[in-house]
Amino acid sequence: MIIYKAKYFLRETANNLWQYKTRHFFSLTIICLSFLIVGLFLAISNNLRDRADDLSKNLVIVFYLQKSLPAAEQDLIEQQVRHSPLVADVRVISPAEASEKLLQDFPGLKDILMNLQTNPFPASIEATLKDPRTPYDQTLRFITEMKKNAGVEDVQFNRDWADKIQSLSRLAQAVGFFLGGILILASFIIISNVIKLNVFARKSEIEILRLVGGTNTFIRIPFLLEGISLGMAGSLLSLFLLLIITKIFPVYLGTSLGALQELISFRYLSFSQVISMVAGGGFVGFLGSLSSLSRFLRI
Amino acid sequence: MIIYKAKYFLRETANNLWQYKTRHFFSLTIICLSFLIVGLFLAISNNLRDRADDLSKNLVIVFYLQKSLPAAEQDLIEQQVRHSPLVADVRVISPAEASEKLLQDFPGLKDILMNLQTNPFPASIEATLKDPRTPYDQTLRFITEMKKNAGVEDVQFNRDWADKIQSLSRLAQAVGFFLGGILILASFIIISNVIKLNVFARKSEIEILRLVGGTNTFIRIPFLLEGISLGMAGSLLSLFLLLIITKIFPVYLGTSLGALQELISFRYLSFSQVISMVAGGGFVGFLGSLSSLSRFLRI
Amino acid sequence: MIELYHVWKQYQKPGWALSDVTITVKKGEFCFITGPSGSGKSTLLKTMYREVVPTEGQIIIGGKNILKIPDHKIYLLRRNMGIVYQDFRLLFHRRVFDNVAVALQVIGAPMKDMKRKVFIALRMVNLHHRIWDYPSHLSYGEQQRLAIARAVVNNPRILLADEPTGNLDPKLAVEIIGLFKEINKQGTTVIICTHDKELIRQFGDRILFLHEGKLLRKDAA
Amino acid sequence: MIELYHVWKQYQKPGWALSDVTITVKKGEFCFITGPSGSGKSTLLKTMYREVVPTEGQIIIGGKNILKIPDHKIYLLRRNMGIVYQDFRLLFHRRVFDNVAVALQVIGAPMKDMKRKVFIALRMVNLHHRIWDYPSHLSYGEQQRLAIARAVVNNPRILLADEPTGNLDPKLAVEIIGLFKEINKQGTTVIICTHDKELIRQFGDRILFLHEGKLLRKDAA
Ligand SMILES: Nc1ncnc2c1ncn2[C@@H]1O[C@H](COP(=O)(O)OP(=O)(O)OP(=O)(O)O)[C@@H](O)[C@H]1O
Ligand SMILES: Nc1ncnc2c1ncn2[C@@H]1O[C@H](COP(=O)(O)OP(=O)(O)OP(=O)(O)O)[C@@H](O)[C@H]1O
Ligand SMILES: [Mg+2]
Ligand SMILES: [Mg+2]
Repeated sequence: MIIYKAKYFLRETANNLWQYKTRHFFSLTIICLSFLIVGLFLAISNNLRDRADDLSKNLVIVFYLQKSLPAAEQDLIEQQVRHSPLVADVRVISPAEASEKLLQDFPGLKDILMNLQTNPFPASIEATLKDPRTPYDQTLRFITEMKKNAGVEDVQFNRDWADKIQSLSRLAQAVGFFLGGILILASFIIISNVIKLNVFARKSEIEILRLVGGTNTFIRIPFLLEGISLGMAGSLLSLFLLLIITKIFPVYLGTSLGALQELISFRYLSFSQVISMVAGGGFVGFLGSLSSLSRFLRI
Repeated sequence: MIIYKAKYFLRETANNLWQYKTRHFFSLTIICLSFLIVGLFLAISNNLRDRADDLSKNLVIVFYLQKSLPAAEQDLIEQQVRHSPLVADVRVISPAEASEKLLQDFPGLKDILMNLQTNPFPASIEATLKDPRTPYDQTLRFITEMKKNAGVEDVQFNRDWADKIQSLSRLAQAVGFFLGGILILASFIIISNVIKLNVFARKSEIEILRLVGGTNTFIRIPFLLEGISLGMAGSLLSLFLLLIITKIFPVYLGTSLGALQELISFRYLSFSQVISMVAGGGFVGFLGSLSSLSRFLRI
Repeated sequence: MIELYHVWKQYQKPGWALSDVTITVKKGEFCFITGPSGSGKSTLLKTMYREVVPTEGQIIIGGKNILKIPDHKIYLLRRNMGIVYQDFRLLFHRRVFDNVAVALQVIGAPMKDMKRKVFIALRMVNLHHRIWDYPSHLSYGEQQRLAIARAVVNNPRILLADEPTGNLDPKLAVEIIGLFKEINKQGTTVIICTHDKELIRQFGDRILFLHEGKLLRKDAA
Repeated sequence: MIELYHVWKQYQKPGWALSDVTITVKKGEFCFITGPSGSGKSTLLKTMYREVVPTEGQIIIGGKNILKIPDHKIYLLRRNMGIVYQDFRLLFHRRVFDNVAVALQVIGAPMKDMKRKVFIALRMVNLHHRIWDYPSHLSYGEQQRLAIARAVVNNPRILLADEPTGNLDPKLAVEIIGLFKEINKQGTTVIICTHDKELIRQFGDRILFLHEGKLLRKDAA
């Protein structure tokens, strides 16, 4: 008996889907679009986070040391920096390296520097922060403490950089939550409404089913299956489109982007993200049809 | 008779809109969302273009002059730069200014520069380009010609900057066209489908109207009015939401954004953009319902 | 007024819903069509207002071959007809008033005129007390009467009624056919499909008998 | 089997569709309800399968007060009933077969069993040759017969029929009521609403006469 019913439900769902194909096609388009945009932002935010991580590797505090500081004291300072819980990596830059770096940035200064008898640059220690999101006051406390050391003559910490990265990731998150939330909600509303429309269109049929003795569950299951298939089909389709876009979009924008190309390079979603998109689609579909059913078919 | 009919059509449209209020609410939500996203991108691209224009003001070519060049020759070069059709503005930077600027960027060099007897910096001429979108080869030709001048020792032109600005505006355009196109199309499909659904739901009514002698036009006009009102209401609503977002979003992100805040500062659309959004909504609605009518009610 | 020449109709192979039907109904005639269920009565009526296009044959109404009228001009034919459908075809989302008024709205009648005419038509079928109610709140027989009111509101030149008394009690049925007879006396051509032998016996000026799509007996008035 | 005690029903103020109706129909009875259009026949029938809940009164069917059954258990009541609706209530997007089979599907009958039963029911009303057609392709009388087939396919213990012969020719009408009589002989309780005096005269074991919602005459079998 259960097998006969299961068969009936599947046949019924397929019938429903086929009969209102125009409506389903249209809703599928919109659901797919919504999920596509969610997927796009997921991909963008993935890439932004990667980029932010890349950038955070350059987030450094530079401690300029006193000129002609004894090597022992220099080591001591280096050790102190290295042991701070905030610091991930430490690099010591000799005066020669510093001079070379300046020359790279300002080739025009070459003559001047060559003419000097001694290297005017101090040695410095570059400390890379572990976490770019470290609160600013913690960093500041660390810097103040280091400054107490007589060997440290000056400290440079580019706060702007840290702020920019932090706010970039916050922005990506905010936009993602905002748009994603709206669009998932939209998909939910769409599915709920499509099912509601189908229920409406089948109002007389449903009434007949009730009148010949159909249970509520019996009447509802095909609609639930319909919602779930819509949601899952929509998200699957959007994943497929996303795949195409991540392959084609960079090619379309081509080399003209130069430096920016790297910033918007699209990488595909991770496996777990793909899985949760599909499952999310099914779940949204399930909830959507459930919500429209509970209102229309009294429980 | 025409007045009676006009009254009838308006009543009929209002009836239709009211009767399927759930369906219309849902479609309105989606149309509004589509137009909202179009509006958002319009606003973003407005702001990006402003920003690009701002940045382009900094797009300069620097001509380093020979040290101790006679003032007359320096003037000659300045005039030559000033007369180029590519150049908008020219600024002469004296050696003293150059030294100051370097000190600002590298305070660590203070001691060194102070210890030097003479100012090691050459004078330079900064030429701001008129149009940041000037093709690179034109700029290059200009530079090559200037280099022939014996008084010009070196030329610096940051190509990256120009490229970045150009590609940024190109990116905004591409994204705008892409998303905007998709979403306007989506709105069109939605309206067309909603009207189709309404036509479907009123199939028996339409049949009855035909059977009692209604003309095609008579049957169609209420549906056309319905589509137009949907489209216009959707775009109007989205403009209102956009207004709220442009006021609230920056406050929400608040001061935490630092330098980036400026980059995403939202300005509202221009008056002509507002008008064309509303008109576009009405037009999309008209086309949407027309397309669904021609298929369902044979002409 | 209404002339059918060798009309054939096939919906699906095999079998013919109408086969070789030739009828002439003169202006002002009062005519019954009868026959068993599925014999083609409704189909015959439908060909007259071109809901159904015959497979073969010609139909001339008021001197015009209605099969030659282009689709977008068909409304001109129907504006001269009042039709009672076997399945009523009411606007279930409109009030009783609007259901009758719609026949006047399509020709752009002024509101005041409309109200008066609608009320008169509803009073004829004894439904005027339900004028602002919805059809779904009417009993089945009341719905049938509403369908009749819509058909007569516009003083049509031709009145076609498909089983207009199937859901009415015998007393009311006689009243309704009496009403049709009344309208007929004012010059309207009336054709009624019915199973009701009693009605045919009482009012039957002319009876057309259909059987499996064929016309069996032609009784002249 | 079916007991109604002081049943009142008001849809809209003023006026009562049913006023103080008390009936007892015993198991195996064959019973007609008649009365003019709008007198409450359909309403009375609807209270019996709880499509309409009476404003006042109690209804006991098979020993159970059906007004006390919770909404989600109502299907148990209806599975024992075969109902022919005045407006047929067919599934117009399903074939004739499915329209009959649906009454078996809801109880999860196996396919093979279903096919046999459906065919038998359709043959009873002489529609078996249209089994794979759609209801919209049927004449109005054929649709009515389809509605009858669905009502009887499940061997119901109670059969309620609202104007089941309104669109059938007299010969077929007699056949259908004969069929109901047949089913009745196998123990099914049958209640039929009709306007047809001829049928009542011919088959009327027991006649209930409604007028403006009130029961006028109670004829015992
Ligand atoms: N849903 C409803 N809402 C309001 N009034 C209703 C509703 N259904 C029926 N009525 C009214 O109740 C009265 C009885 O209706 P009912 O359908 O029971 O009559 P009936 O005897 O079946 O008539 P008929 O022979 O015309 O089918 C009628 O006056 C009808 O207009
Ligand atoms: N749309 C259709 N498609 C296919 N067959 C049809 C269609 N309409 C009617 N038929 C068939 O044509 C034949 C005649 O139908 P019609 O409706 O004219 O009969 P009728 O005389 O009006 O019957 P009734 O008294 O039952 O209303 C019937 O066998 C019917 O099944
Ligand atoms: Mg018929
Ligand atoms: Mg009734």
